[in-house]
Amino acid sequence: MSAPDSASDGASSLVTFLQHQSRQRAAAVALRHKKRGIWQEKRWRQVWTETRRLATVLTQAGFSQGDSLLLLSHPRPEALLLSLAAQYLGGVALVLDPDSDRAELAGLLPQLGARHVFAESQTQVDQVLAAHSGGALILYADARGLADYAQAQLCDYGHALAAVGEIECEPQAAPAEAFVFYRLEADGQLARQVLSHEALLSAGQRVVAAERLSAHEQALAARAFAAGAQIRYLLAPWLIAGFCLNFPENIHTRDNDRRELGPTLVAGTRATYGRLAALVEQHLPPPGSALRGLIDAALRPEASWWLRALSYYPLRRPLCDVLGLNRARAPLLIGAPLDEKDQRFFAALGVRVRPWPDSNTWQRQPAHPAHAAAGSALWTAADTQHLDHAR
Amino acid sequence: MFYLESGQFSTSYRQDQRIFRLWQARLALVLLLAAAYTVVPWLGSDYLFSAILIPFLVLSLAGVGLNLLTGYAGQLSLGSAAFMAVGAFATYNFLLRLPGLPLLDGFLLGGLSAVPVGLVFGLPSLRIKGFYLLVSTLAAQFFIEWLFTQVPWFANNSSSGVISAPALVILGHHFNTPRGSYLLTLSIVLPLVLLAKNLVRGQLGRNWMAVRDMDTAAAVIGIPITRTKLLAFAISSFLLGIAGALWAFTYLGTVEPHGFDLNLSFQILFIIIIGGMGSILGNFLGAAFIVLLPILLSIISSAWLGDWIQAGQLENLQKILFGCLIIVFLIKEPEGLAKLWNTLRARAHGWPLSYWN
Amino acid sequence: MSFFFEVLLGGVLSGVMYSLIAIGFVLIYKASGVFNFAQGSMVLFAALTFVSLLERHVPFWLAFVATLLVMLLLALLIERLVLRHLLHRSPMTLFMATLGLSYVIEGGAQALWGAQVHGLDLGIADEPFTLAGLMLSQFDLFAAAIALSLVIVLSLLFNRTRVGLSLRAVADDPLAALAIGIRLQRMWVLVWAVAGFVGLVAGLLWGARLGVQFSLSLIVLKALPVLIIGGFTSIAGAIVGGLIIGASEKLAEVYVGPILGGGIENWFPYVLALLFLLIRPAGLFGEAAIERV
Amino acid sequence: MTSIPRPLLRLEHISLSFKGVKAITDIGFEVAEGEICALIGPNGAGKSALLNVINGVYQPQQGQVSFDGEVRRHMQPHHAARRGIARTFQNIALFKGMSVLDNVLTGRTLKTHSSWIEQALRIGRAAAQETRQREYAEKVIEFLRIQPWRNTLVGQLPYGLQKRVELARALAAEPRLLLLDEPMAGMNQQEKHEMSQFILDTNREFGTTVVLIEHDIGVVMGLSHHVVVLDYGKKIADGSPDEVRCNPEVITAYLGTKH
Repeated sequence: MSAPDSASDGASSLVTFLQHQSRQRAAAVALRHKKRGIWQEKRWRQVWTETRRLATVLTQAGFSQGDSLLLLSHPRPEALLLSLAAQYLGGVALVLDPDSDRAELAGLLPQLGARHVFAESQTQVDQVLAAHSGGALILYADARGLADYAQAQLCDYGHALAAVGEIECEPQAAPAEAFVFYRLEADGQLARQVLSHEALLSAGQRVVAAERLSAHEQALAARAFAAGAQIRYLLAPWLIAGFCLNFPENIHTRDNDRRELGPTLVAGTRATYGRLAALVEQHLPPPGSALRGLIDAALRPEASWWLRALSYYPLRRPLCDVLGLNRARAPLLIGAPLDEKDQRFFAALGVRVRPWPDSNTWQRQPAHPAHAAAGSALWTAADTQHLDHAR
Repeated sequence: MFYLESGQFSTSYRQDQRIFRLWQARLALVLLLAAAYTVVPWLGSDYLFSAILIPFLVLSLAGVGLNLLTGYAGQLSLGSAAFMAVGAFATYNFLLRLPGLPLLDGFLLGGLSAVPVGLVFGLPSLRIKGFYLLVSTLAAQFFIEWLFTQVPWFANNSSSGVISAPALVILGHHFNTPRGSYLLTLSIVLPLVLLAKNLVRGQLGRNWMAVRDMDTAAAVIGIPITRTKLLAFAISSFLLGIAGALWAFTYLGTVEPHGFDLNLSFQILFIIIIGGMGSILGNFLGAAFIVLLPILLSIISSAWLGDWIQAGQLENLQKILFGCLIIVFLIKEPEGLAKLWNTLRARAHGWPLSYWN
Repeated sequence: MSFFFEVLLGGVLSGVMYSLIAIGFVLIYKASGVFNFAQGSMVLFAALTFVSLLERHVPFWLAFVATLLVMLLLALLIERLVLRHLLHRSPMTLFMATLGLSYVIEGGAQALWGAQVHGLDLGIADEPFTLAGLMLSQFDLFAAAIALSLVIVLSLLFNRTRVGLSLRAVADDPLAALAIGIRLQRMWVLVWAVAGFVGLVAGLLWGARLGVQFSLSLIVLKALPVLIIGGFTSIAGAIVGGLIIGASEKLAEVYVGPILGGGIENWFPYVLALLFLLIRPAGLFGEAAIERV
Repeated sequence: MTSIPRPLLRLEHISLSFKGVKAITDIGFEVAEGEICALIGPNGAGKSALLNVINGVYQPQQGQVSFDGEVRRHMQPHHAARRGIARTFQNIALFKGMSVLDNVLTGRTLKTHSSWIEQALRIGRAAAQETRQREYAEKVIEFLRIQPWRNTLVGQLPYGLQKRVELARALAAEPRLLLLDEPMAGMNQQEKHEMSQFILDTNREFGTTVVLIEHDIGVVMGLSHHVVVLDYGKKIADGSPDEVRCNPEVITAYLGTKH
């Protein structure tokens, strides 16, 4: 499909791609979120307008070019759209892993001193408040338990969105970096990983090209935002190829949700795939049973061609179906390779896991967004090399 | 197992509330219906129609009727046959005494006139529970049977209260042939079953189950116990009434009040025990079972045992077999064949993994 | 007027016969909480066995004892094959199980002994005689006497013997009974056997009346209203209930029947029982349970 | 709860006895709109009986209950439900044969306005209603974090979860007054903490007034604005947690019942 031509020209940012898609396929489904038992859909047009309204919300809270919005949330559309809104205004999205331990967050938050924050739910809101950050605005998605919080800057995502109209101004010229990840090193020093628009888009385009991703993909974003790689391999391609990004209901229902959805594009780490393999392991019929014997025989990589053929319909295909992987055209493996066992398991299933590099170049340095450019440049260089290796 | 489920998800509650969520299931249903309306009537023999399919369909409907009352609302009843009788005799009289009344309206009126009877004998259920309720339903059973034998008017003064089927004519089409009655029965039973299904998956159905599982809690939630129970009796006897009319006119042709005796009531109870309480599908499975078992039995005996055992003994054998089956089902599979079917589906859903949510 | 009393008395006496069936129910219900629909078929089975033995020239008492043994065996089988597997199940399930049981027993009885009607002569002439100006049936009196002695025997069994005491314990609270080391299974076998014995007696009397035939198993349906009126748990209730049903049934037959066109004795007891229920849901002697939440 | 809101529930001189056995004698107290009120007291102090009086499962021999200004001697449970009183039971009273979702949906019965005929034919209001009820049920399911078990039969759930589902069923009715009979009985500390969090959130989020019975004094004191202490069917103390904590009678009653 024709995207605004390659990321080489500095002007193009994630937002420009979003704008492009919202024109290209306004009525196509851009986002799905399994919420309250059903997959709630957003079309590209809606995504675009919602982003522009969020931009209004942020501006009203004094967010302006070069500012940064802090995201402390599990993967959910709100977080995604907010980061896009921030970039729309020429800002940066700072991302923290909500599952990193309280102490680390407590150490991180004050240092970042972000004035605009998206905190998923009460837990995160408390952490943010405790760190006296989010002075200007704290948006939250899950209002549960926040009813009698007095703080003026607290604001419900839904309400905020409903209250405002779309922003007038066009997308602002974006600074080099789109996302910055922060974590504390063991010695308590701050480390950051920068994803620049340019790097993201070029990486994204590589993925799209290499995996032949089309607008018809169904991508499952189980852990997007937890890692930079996820953004690189899901978010960027999503905007470039214009397919549909799906968010599971929550961490406990993800396996069920994946099965319902049957994604064609998944991006996981060694751990993700390992977990699946283990899950299958423990749900297989007990060792020694006839069926188990059959399955093991069929899944052995050195199984004869006729056994594979015979076992395809009764065993391997249904197993893939249960895992929700039978449509997975592009199961991406990011970073470290799978260990032997899992490798063989997925190979036998016919799920051809595609390795992609995760160049998490964390640099230890004080948190001054000003210094980001250097970081991102450095990172890009590193990454392109990795990618070249990969090809 | 052989069908893929992934990729089939609902994006709205409407979608999520469909009876058949998988397209494979919907396809199967369509094929089944198509077969029932084309291939079967085309190839089927009169024996198939009048000895197997028609009783199967009618008993399934009766089973649904009783299941709403006993399986869903938890009100044990041994009076099913009585309500069927009311339906049959009412239909007969409506068609007899209102010349020109369309056949289907006759069936409908028959079902409707079973409703008040059901309500009357359901009233005690508001004060009494469990076994005590048996008395009420048995009272219905005996009283109705007596009434129709005793008052010749109901049978148009025919000898010993025998009534025979009116001409089964709808818009000039005759359905008196076995094939015709089969099609007629099918077309009456299916929509009614659909209605029943809609009820049990709606609020009323949930209220019924709530009353069944724990009526104090149900009352505390605000479920109107009285109304809920009586509705169960009313709707149940409506379906039973129509089933009775079909039993009399599309299956038997001629019937006397004693055709609706306690044994028929028991038979229908067995259908829901074997098929599965609290399940719509179960009634079909149970009915098929009840209809086919005797036939198989007689075939087997005539094939292998020859004339070694005579008819009487065969009947006894049948009785013993049925009794044993009931006991075995209650012990091994209290939720009946429907449960087996569901476990099968669950297994297929997670195949080849075991217990996958 | 004396006619009225004759009818009444006749009814009362025939009510005794109902009580006999009902007692069998009560025993089993008390001890195992099972509503035994198969009682009727047990009566049939007992009677058929006994008669068939007689017809094979087995002396009366021998046949009687033999039949008792058969009933004991039956009880044993029922406990082994059915009840044992239905522990802790809902009363409804147990009831339906006995429904199945009744089918098995009826089928079995007729498969064994055939379906034809057997005459049975207990050597009591059924000729009426007058007492205080009332026409009475000798047979009825005999039946009443039997029933009375039976009740006495049972009450002795229940109140004097250790077995009886443990039976009552089981009835009151099976778990507690288990706890104090009462062997539930054995108790059940016993009580079902006793019920079988009662069934045999009833079967003989009824058989002598109507001939031993399939319809015997239907008197279970007569016993049901008796139980409703008397309450499921009281032998005294069963007796009184029986008498009430018997009397009112006869009276209704004689005085109401002609108006309605006869044959009302099939449903009249039920309507009566229903009226009782609506006034006193737990029966005359049954104790009402308060619902705890 | 700084300002003094008008009482939502007032009990006056309630006395209840079963077959002459006194369960409750002359108890009276008020529950303010929007507060969490705890009934505590040793076993057999008549706590559960009192809840049953409040929502009409038991009829008191003397005294009267006034809810939201409406005074009454006798009330049927479903009427209480209609007025906005929901409750959970000491030993879980869920509908074992139904899924979690269906159990929660039964709680919506009073909010369903489609006739059974409409439901049978899927015409008129039926479909729309069904969807609306489902939406609300899902809201509650999300609120209590039981999505993963949406379609599981409640019979198969562990005890703690069943308690949560029962709470969900009660919440589905959008009650004004929520009666909780030992919501945390038999739970470990972790589960207790979760549950009291849920109760607090309910109270805050929907402003639901809560009357609960609980034995764990620690939990009670942390959770409730108002504590009423019963002993042998009589009220021996009534006030804020702190007042109650240092009430001599209470101390004796509790120490008395121990050892």
